[in-house]
Amino acid sequence: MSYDPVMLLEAYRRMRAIREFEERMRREVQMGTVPGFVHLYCGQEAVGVGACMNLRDTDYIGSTHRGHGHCISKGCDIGGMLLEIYCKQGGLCNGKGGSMHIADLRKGMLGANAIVGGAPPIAVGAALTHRTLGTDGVAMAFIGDGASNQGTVAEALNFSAVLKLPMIFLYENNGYAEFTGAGYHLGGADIAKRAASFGMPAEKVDGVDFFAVYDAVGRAVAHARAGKGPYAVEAFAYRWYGHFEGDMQKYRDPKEVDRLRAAQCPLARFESRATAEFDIDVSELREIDEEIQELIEEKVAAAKAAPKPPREALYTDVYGSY
Amino acid sequence: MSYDPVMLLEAYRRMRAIREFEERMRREVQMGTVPGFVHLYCGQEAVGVGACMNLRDTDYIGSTHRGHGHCISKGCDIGGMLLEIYCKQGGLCNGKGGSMHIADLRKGMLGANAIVGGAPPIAVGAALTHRTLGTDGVAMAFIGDGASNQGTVAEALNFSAVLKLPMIFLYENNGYAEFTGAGYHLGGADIAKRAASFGMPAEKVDGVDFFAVYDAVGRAVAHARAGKGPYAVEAFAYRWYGHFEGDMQKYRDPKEVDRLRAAQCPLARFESRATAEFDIDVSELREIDEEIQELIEEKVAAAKAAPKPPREALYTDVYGSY
Amino acid sequence: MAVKTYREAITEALQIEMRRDPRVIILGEDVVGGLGGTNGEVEAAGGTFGVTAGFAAEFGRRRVIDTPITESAIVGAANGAALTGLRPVAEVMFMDFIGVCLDQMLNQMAKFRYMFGGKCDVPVVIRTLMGAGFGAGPQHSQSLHALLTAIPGLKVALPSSPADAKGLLATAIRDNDPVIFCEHKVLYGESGEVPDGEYLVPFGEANVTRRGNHVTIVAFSRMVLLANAVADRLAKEGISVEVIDPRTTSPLDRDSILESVEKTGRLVVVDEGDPYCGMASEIVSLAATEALDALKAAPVKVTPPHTPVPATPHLEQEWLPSPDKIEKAVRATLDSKLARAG
Amino acid sequence: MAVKTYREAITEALQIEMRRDPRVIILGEDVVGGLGGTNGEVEAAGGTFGVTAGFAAEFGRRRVIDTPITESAIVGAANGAALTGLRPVAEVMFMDFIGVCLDQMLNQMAKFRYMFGGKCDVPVVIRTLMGAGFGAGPQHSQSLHALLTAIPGLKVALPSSPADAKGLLATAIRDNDPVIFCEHKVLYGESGEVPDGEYLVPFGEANVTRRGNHVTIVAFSRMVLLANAVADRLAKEGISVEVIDPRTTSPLDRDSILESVEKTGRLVVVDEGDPYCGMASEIVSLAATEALDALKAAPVKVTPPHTPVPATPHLEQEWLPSPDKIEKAVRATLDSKLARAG
Ligand SMILES: Cc1ncc(C[n+]2csc(CCOP(=O)(O)OP(=O)(O)O)c2C)c(N)n1
Ligand SMILES: Cc1ncc(C[n+]2csc(CCOP(=O)(O)OP(=O)(O)O)c2C)c(N)n1
Ligand SMILES: [Mg+2]
Ligand SMILES: [Mg+2]
Repeated sequence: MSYDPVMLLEAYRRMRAIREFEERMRREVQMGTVPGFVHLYCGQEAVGVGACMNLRDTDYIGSTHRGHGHCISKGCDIGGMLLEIYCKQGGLCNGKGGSMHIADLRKGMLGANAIVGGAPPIAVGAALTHRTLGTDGVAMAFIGDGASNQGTVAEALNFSAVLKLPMIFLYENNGYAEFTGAGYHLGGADIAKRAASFGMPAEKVDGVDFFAVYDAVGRAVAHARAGKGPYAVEAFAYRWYGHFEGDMQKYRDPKEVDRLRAAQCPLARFESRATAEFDIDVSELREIDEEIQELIEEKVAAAKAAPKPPREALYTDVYGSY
Repeated sequence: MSYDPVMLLEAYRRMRAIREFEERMRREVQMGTVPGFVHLYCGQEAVGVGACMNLRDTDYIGSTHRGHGHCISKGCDIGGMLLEIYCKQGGLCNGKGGSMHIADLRKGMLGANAIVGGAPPIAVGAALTHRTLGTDGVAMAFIGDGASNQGTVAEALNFSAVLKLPMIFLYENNGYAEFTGAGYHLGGADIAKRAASFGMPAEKVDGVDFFAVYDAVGRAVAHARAGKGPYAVEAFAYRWYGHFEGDMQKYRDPKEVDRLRAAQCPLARFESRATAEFDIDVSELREIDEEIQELIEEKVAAAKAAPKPPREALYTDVYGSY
Repeated sequence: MAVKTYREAITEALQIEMRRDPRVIILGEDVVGGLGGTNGEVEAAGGTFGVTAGFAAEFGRRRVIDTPITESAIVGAANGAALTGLRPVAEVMFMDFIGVCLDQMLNQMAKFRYMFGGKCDVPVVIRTLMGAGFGAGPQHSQSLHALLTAIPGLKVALPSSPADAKGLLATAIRDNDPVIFCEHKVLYGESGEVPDGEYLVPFGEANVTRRGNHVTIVAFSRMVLLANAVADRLAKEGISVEVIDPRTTSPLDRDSILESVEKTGRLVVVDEGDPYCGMASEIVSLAATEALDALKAAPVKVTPPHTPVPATPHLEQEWLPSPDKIEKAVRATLDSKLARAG
Repeated sequence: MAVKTYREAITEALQIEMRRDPRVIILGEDVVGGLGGTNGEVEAAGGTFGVTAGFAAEFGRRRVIDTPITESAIVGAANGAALTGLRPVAEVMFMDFIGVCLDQMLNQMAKFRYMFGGKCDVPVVIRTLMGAGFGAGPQHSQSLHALLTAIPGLKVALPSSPADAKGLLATAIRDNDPVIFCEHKVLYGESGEVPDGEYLVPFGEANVTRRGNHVTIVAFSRMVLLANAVADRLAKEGISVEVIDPRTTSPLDRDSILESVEKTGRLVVVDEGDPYCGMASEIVSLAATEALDALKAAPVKVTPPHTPVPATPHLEQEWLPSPDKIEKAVRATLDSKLARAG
């Protein structure tokens, strides 16, 4: 397999952006500057980016409460995201959605969703649009291990299988649903097998390995674009931090995060393989690192300084007309 | 395998009762004597009876809109059922539930249910009661092929697998969900496989064959009673009549019902095997036939003649206290 | 104009709008029917009540979509399709079934526009059947429109006549907000004059079905017919009843209601929903907060009791509002001697 | 009596009832926590907000049951368990999530007794968190109690103090009807005197938290605290405000409300639910239909606007009823010169 180096650098850029973004959010939450609850994506960067590097702006994704990584993976504007997380004017949702509801339809991002299992049926609808209009576009739903149990997910699987929709079910098995391990809450312990039972190809992949995710989702997207119906991929990658920032994580061996950081870093994995096998120079990556660091610094400062939505915003956008 | 002849005669009695009951209801609906909508069970007698002959009064079943057969299989009083279908005083639900809501908790019948997918989570709760109280009781949910797609069913499967509940999922694949064939609406075309993907044994069985159903559900019940968790059985048996009585059945080859009556009669199948292999005398069966015919005749007449619930019944039983 | 049934009027609106705009699609259980059956690929149903008969043949299976029995997926898919450029009309066969798909209404379609900062349209219509009267029992007979009216972001329409059924449905389909379109099952066979061709009835504009001066009746959906009958009956006695059919509960034509109450000073509200937190209480509350001065008598709510709908046919009739109960309520407002009345 | 937080009071009620009756079980997401984790079989949560901390150790995992994230199965299992002899207390973490499990409330638990002809009890309690104020956004901040109040067969409790939280929850658990127990997330840290030992607060009995003669405020859940503050503030001016906390919306203590309105003639209703078809409209309607004669001024509703809850913290505060808005409403009823007033 060979990879376009431009694509690889862009993939790294996005993974680094997620990492930097989330680490910064973590510190900001700890300092109390961020409103609401924030669910971090560190450790799962290769899943979102590996998946979305296969997509176009006209393809759609449905996301979860842990949506920052999906947004960045799909190319959403980082400044607009930060304005949104800080609930400021000009944010991607003009400040009324916050972290758990970031959406950007122009980028094909159908919204983070604070209802577990809320997004998969919606993504199915986006796939239906593509089929109805006769395009070769696809839609993808990100689904946590915990969310995979929700009835809405089973309905979405069956619906898209019956209608042969260009739909990809991207399971993110990060080991936990809130404070409960996937070893407890998953009857049968095999998410991919469940998807397969609805009549679609389903594979499992190491979610820490960008290349593995990229390849698997590439197969899924090709299948869907070709009109062959839905496809499922289950990616394994532990989350590094708490369910939300502030979670005490009593359910976790305290050394687990250290081990993950050391042995399961998607960026380090990417770097070693990209530099060894695909002619990417380390200096290029370091340049990206710097660029991203500056970007986040600048955009966080801008978000903090930005004006709040005006009082009238409370009443607007409930209806298009009323 | 050998079978207790007393059990076999009782099984036949119940299958014959269902057949006679439903054929009579069919004629009564055509004559316009029955209120509401009625969904007939003819053709599926061996499923309900084959399953329930494995159960005790202290075991529970959750049923569907097509519930008459399940009630009779579980031993509900036929007079009480008819009073209920005619919405009369003294009916199993005192006339306020009607055909789609017949329940009889003393017999472990948790209710017909007019919401497709409504009963499986409730049956799971009954299994939970058994587990909590430490009995060896079980619970069973009847689930149509159409209902098997509902998200609530997936949730019930997973819930009982995770908690290792004494739960049996009894799928009744009767070929149709309303006016749509199972060949269309079932992604993956394999219900049992779906159940298996949640981590439980699942088998398929010819639902026209009482002995096959009885044996398979026997294994399921033994498994559940032994504390080994849930079990699924998918039984195939076409329904002979419309979705509800009055359905024009345009989706069906008009000769299909004739073929089914001739080749797929659960009672005929039972009779030939029971008399050939298990020492049951045809005359015993004919005696039961007569007895049942008289019983239904008598109970239908009684139901028609019974008094309606009084006006005050409208306001009672909304709350235990208010 | 031609005389058509309520059912035919709905079909006509769907047909015209689908011909007009290729983005309009229909999805639901058995909206075609017969797929996967043993009679070949025939249309076996065209909707459980035949409303979309012939649609698959005319518009094709990409626009007339049979779904499995999974209402959350149906409504969710409609939501996703609406966000991405289509104008789906999804069917939730009976309104009672909102229980299995409420999230897609409450937390998704209703909130997209607001929580996405106004950056999307959500042109989705949910057609659903409300109402008691067919002995269908407690899980197939409810009128839950108030529950949906209380969800900001949703619009709710309740046509009471064939003409309104056509005109409101067309408006719903062209509207860029989510609309819950509540068809009353007992009205399906009712006939009335229906304008030909494209026909739109605006949302938020009440229809005054009877003009009168003594008492105002506000009635919803099928209850409008009962109110009209009472108005006609009382007219013979010289009692002049004004009947207002708001047609949409969200948006609600508050002005027309208040104007009428200002004029008559007497208010009866007839609704098939629960007496608590329903449209009857809402309209009474509206009058009390905005037109208290005008009230010459205590307003009266005519609703079913706070009980499920019994399957028992004679109890179901007892459960429902009736012309007699409405007449009694009207007379009560006329007989009342309000202590403070002018 | 000891001072306890609202959260502690809830824990205490659960503990006492579980000790008292082995049929009481608890089920929900992370009510234990830590199962399947990498830290051994430790209790990691005891509920997302720590309410059931220590319960698994005391009562065992057969009575304190961690479930997958499947609310329909949770509520459905509670329903089935209740029909078969247990007394389950199920948790639906946030009230907003009733969208994914409403059927088991609307069509199952609420209707069992009625549609089974009175031949069962349905002793199930659903604990759930309502309310805005934490910047949790449109899908985690709603107050949907009115929607549940309108469902016949359900009871709905909304404790506004630690003592009521304890007493109402114990009553809910011993009740043989399904109860939706709405805990306000912003009240969790509030403290108050709580009676020791077994303590029951009956359903359908309002608590008059302030006695007064000039104006009646009916307030629900956290709004009671705001109303009390306003009453105290106005008392200094000689304006005497009566504050009524119905504590349960179903059953509703109509008599206490009407008595107070008969006395004061002025009514303000404060509720955190939607203005349409909510408790505010219901109470105003109650007064207008049953006590119109007594009204000296138009009743005033103080509710959020008909919009979703914005995530934006300052807009969320603006969205919520506030003491200032309540005070303004009270003054409006006092300033009003009702044309017809005596
Ligand atoms: C319907 C619903 N139930 C429960 C919750 C509370 N909740 C939020 S995130 C979460 C865990 C989700 O786990 P998983 O799907 O594995 O996603 P992860 O957090 O691991 O990314 C829960 C229970 C919710 N938001 N919505
Ligand atoms: C939630 C819900 N959706 C739709 C319906 C309407 N409906 C009643 S029965 C039925 C078909 C059920 O098919 P299946 O589960 O195969 O059962 P069968 O009728 O074949 O016994 C449908 C769609 C319903 N009652 N409830
Ligand atoms: Mg997870
Ligand atoms: Mg079927």
